[in-house]
Amino acid sequence: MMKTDEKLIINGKRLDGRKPMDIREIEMKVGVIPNANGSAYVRFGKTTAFAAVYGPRELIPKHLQEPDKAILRCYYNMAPFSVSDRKRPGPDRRAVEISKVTKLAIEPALFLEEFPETTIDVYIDIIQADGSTRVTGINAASLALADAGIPMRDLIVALSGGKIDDTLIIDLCGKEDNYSEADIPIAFLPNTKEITLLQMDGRITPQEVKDTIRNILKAGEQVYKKQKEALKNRYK
Amino acid sequence: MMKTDEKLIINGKRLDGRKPMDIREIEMKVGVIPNANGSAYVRFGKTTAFAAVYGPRELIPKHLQEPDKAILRCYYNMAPFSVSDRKRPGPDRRAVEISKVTKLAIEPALFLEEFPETTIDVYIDIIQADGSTRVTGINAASLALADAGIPMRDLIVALSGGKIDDTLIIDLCGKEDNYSEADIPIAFLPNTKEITLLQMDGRITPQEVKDTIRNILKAGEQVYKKQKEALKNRYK
Amino acid sequence: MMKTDEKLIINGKRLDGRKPMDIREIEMKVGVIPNANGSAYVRFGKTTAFAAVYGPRELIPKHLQEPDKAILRCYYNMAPFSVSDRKRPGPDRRAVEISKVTKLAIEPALFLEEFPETTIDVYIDIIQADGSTRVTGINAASLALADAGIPMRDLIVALSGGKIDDTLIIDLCGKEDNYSEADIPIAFLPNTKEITLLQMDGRITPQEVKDTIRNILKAGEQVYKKQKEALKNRYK
Amino acid sequence: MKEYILNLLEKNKRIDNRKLDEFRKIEIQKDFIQRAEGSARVKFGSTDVIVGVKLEISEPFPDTPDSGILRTDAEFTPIASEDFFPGPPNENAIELARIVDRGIRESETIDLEKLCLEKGEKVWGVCIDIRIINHDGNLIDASALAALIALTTTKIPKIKDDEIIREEYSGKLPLKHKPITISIGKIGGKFIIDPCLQEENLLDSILTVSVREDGKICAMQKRKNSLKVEEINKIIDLAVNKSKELRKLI
Amino acid sequence: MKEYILNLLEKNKRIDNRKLDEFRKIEIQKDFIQRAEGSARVKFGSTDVIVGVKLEISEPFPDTPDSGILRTDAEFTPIASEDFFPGPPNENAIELARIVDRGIRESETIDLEKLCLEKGEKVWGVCIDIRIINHDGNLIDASALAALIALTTTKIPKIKDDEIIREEYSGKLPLKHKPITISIGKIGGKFIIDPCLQEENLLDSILTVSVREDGKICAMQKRKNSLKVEEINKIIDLAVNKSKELRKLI
Amino acid sequence: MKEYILNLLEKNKRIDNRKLDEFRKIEIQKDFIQRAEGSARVKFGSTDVIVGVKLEISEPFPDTPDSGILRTDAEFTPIASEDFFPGPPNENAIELARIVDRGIRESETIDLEKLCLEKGEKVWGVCIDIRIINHDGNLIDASALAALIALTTTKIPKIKDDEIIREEYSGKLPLKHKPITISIGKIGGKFIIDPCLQEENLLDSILTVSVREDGKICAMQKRKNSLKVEEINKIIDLAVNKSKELRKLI
Repeated sequence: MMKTDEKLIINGKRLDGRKPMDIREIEMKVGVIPNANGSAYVRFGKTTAFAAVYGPRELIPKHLQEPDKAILRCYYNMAPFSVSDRKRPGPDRRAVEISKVTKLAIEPALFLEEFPETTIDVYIDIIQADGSTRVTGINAASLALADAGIPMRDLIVALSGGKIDDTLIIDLCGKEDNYSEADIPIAFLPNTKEITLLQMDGRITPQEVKDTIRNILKAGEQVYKKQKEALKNRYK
Repeated sequence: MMKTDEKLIINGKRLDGRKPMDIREIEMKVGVIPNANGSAYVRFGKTTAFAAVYGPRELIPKHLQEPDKAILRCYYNMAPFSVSDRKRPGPDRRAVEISKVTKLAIEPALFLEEFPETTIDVYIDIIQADGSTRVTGINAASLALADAGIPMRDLIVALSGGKIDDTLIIDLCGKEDNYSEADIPIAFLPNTKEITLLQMDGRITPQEVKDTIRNILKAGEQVYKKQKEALKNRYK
Repeated sequence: MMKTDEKLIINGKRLDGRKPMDIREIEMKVGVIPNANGSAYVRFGKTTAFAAVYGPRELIPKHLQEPDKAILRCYYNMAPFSVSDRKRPGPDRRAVEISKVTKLAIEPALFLEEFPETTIDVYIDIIQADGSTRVTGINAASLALADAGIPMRDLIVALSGGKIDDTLIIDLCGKEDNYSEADIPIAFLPNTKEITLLQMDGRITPQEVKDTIRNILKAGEQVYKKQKEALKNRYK
Repeated sequence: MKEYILNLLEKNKRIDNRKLDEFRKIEIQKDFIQRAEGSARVKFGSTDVIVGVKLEISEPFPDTPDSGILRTDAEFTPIASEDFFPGPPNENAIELARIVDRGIRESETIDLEKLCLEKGEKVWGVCIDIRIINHDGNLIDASALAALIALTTTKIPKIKDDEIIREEYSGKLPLKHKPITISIGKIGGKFIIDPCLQEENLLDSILTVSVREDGKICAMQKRKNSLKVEEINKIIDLAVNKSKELRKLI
Repeated sequence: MKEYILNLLEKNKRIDNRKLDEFRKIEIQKDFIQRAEGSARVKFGSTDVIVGVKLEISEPFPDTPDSGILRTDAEFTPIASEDFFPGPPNENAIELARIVDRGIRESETIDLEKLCLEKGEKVWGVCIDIRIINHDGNLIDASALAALIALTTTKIPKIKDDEIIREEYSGKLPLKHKPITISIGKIGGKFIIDPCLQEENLLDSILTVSVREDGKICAMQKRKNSLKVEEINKIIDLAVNKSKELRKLI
Repeated sequence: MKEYILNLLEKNKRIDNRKLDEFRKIEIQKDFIQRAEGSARVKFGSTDVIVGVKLEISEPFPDTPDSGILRTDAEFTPIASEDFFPGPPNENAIELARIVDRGIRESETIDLEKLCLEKGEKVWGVCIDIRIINHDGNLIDASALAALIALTTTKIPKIKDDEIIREEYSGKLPLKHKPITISIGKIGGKFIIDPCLQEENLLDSILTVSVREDGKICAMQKRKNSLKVEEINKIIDLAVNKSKELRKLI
């Protein structure tokens, strides 16, 4: 993380006018990709993700199949034009890691043992990035899985927290992410409060980490509500 | 395509002395690669191609096989030394596209349904490039397929046309290609006049496109004749 | 090979004080990688190699299996920090060739027909390079194979020879390798004196080549003795 | 289904009630991606394509030292179809990118000569990235239209101390021409435009034609089986004609 | 075996007679690779990791023109496990490299601002290469410790005429902080540190925490299934506590 | 067939009626590729190889700032054998390229020191590309001969304003030596040269030797199984001897 002399919080307001515990404008739509078994579009401020689910479907080649459960495969991908300087197409090391933690974030919500020998493929496509892309992608994946009619213990709610200008905040935008003292993306199952994604980088005290986790679990309820609304709107 | 102040046609003659509807010197030899089931060497001026056919042969892995017909696979490749500035070995995006249109150019001439579960592999190797390489490669592939004894509806005849200095021409050499107002490679089956390859780039009127197609169908008869002679010479 | 004005032999002594027919300090340890079926650590001066053997084990996919013998696969790899200027991870063309000649150097010592349908995988990892890495790797592989309990006709002994400052030497260090008039890595089976690795580059007379091979066969006895000691120490 | 579609066509009808030469409902959304210098999302029915244009400081090609550079890439993202998978672009994605690229390049859409920053050293590189969101046929026409519209929305970023200042702009990307790309399919004795995926799979042949506003043809690509000369001539005329209709949408 | 391990843990015992919060025997060997500017070999029981640090003259990133560059790679060499195979790094190797990198980067271990050679043009690039020699669990903690120790041994080479003089040094790599990385596994209702491979495979969950000498957390990564808030809080406290023990070894 | 070949050899005969130490018919065609700065096509019987040499402006290696650069690549194009497939060079193609490269490099065939254009900045890069057209055994000897002959035909292009003017030349590539590469196979108790593919597959062992015109050995590679010292000594003498025969063809 880089340093800046610029103040990121002025008079209690963040660069985009939010208060520390405010989430950006959220837009969520379900069923946006007709070809997919389930799909969603999720936007937090400018950060925009599509997710599509294909499956459960037969896994080929067969030697990759698991006899007693479905394989969950997750792919996180960014459009070349989603960032300031064009990104070369294809996954880099960061995308490989995010794909892995995304799979771990989603897996506890599913009953994979119900679909032996199949694969459930979750594709996340970030078409615009302004911070917090991995949690935006997980929210989209959560909706796409529900849209696909895949049985779930609960929706997966994801939100980032962090610290800027000595203040704990949630839902970091890109500039806040670049200059933050900490960035903590979290995903959880709201009913049981099980945390399925937890990463952190920065330099903050253990207490601040704990507080941030608590903040996110609380503010995540708003995201949960939006997810449920989006699913309801699908069938209006 | 680039621009040049140089005149490409002077007194009705092209840079190499040809008239607009002249084809360069053609050399065609069949059976030049003993290992192949069929092979050919074709040269139009300096543009030189080898083609080899292997197959029909068993396709491995089996899950790629088609139960009711042969798979046709075409690979167009250029030698690193075939062009002015050394080309890195291996197919680039241009070669991938040419391989695809070459397959489409050849396929209508074959009876693939006669060879289920097999593959017919057509390899084209451009060892010297001076314009019109894809049509030269298709002519070589046509002869190699015939040499391999693979049943064909007809030979495939290929020739390029275009426009330079306000004049419609055929069989573009490299310099003409670089500075042309249009480049139109075409392949067809002479008996039925079915056009199996048609690409174009440039800036000309619809009528000029139509005229060029007609010019090529006409001039292609000379190429057809050369192909038949080459096949006849094989058994002299 | 480069040229240098520096003398590489002064008063009959090489840069590191050795006489022409001296081998550097040798360290050999067996069983150093608990997970492997067999393993070894071999050091000649600063040149340091690990080798591990996994197998005989089932070869997947099955269509690569040989019905009447084991497949031997060898991989030579260098750590990025093993050389002066960091090497990019992964095999380059040199490593591919060394992997191939290493396999050929080892194969005559094995009874592959005893383990049909399996693979024996020999992995060599150079963690520090100061000349003669391929022979160091082969010595490590020899010990790892013996440690794995794989039946062998004989151990494989490997040593390099060459010529610097008009003098035939053995066991080239990195600097000698860079400025040598010849570099000749050799591997052989000591009992039968069968030579299983022989490469050479440089500019020397046929007689010098022959003399170097003879020198290596002789000096190799010391390496053979060290190998046998290392194996004995394994069970102390 | 195959028989059903073919029988309808016999009666000049299509499964979605369109006429043979009728486009599906076309939806256009401009400036969809604020991060990009230009962007557009185009839907032809449920075919859904996003194009983003990024500008980069690039080295010119040695033979055109004072011209900007154009580069076109396409990703068939696996979100868009059960038949698309992760991995580098396959031959279909490469072909699509190259056809769209040729339409733009050969028509001289972009005034590349105005994109020189320092002769022989630095020019603007215009990177067009095509992203398929949902595949229901006729990807090429939708992508070409989205690319052209994205170019019309493209702004040139400011430069300070040899670095691009993103999201501050010095002007619009200079355009000279506007090519429209139309693919016309042949099926039985009929010619149809804007085939949906089910139709596309049944086509006997298909020819893609790019037409400039002055009526010149700037790119063509036959993409399946074979065509007769008179069929090609008919398709060219039809494409020139229908291009006018699509051009109104820009 | 699974039942056996779980039953032992029920009684706060482990298969190798350790306590739940006890490390395996840790062996540290410094300057293992003379060719590298810094190196260390670290064993946690039979987990065996070598880290080498190489310094290269590099171009700085445009947004930090006077800062050195850090790069961390990991190779799961096939010598280390029957489950490792030749080929480019898989997701596990990439994750390990990135976690170790974050611990070092976010804690500001290296004083990158002292590694500028020529502003905007040349800086030192610090390349950390992690090499797994034998895999018996807890690769991340062993690798992070080996990387940190290797950095403490790292010397900066001399430069002459813009070329690096290898194996001649001008000083030590300037370090500002020393992060310790601890992974704590949850298994049944127990928390264990430094799991061996057999234990690792049975864990319900595991959380990796990097702690700086001032007690600040600089990186975390949950690596399996899910954890409750109170479990995370307990793990963080435990990790901060155990990091002091490991820190004594540097 | 195997028995037949072995029985013949027992009587010092070969399937194509050659003597044990007799080459197949060798055909050489120079300047086969006008686009290349040098080229040659060489046939040994039906083994058919084309080599093209291209010159490029390159950056020198830091440790030899005033020397040109040599690079050798080989493609086993799938036209040449039913066992060759599209894809990056496999270990056999890499080995062939490296053996040919070593023969040329170690013998100091090219006077690389005369290929400096601007010390430390620009030198000529000599790119040798070997292309197998038909594979009937002994690819290495045919390729090495074709590479050497191609080098003898190589001209240096003119340079204007730092750009190469292709197909205009300033002189010939300066050569200092001419190495000949001979591979000698052992089969039963016999030694044969220039094995065809059927023979090659039956060989007990084979040793490749590159010999300079002054009789010095500049490269060797044993390529199959094992050899005894006395066999190696015999092969070296035979190779030195036969190289004189091949050298007459240059």
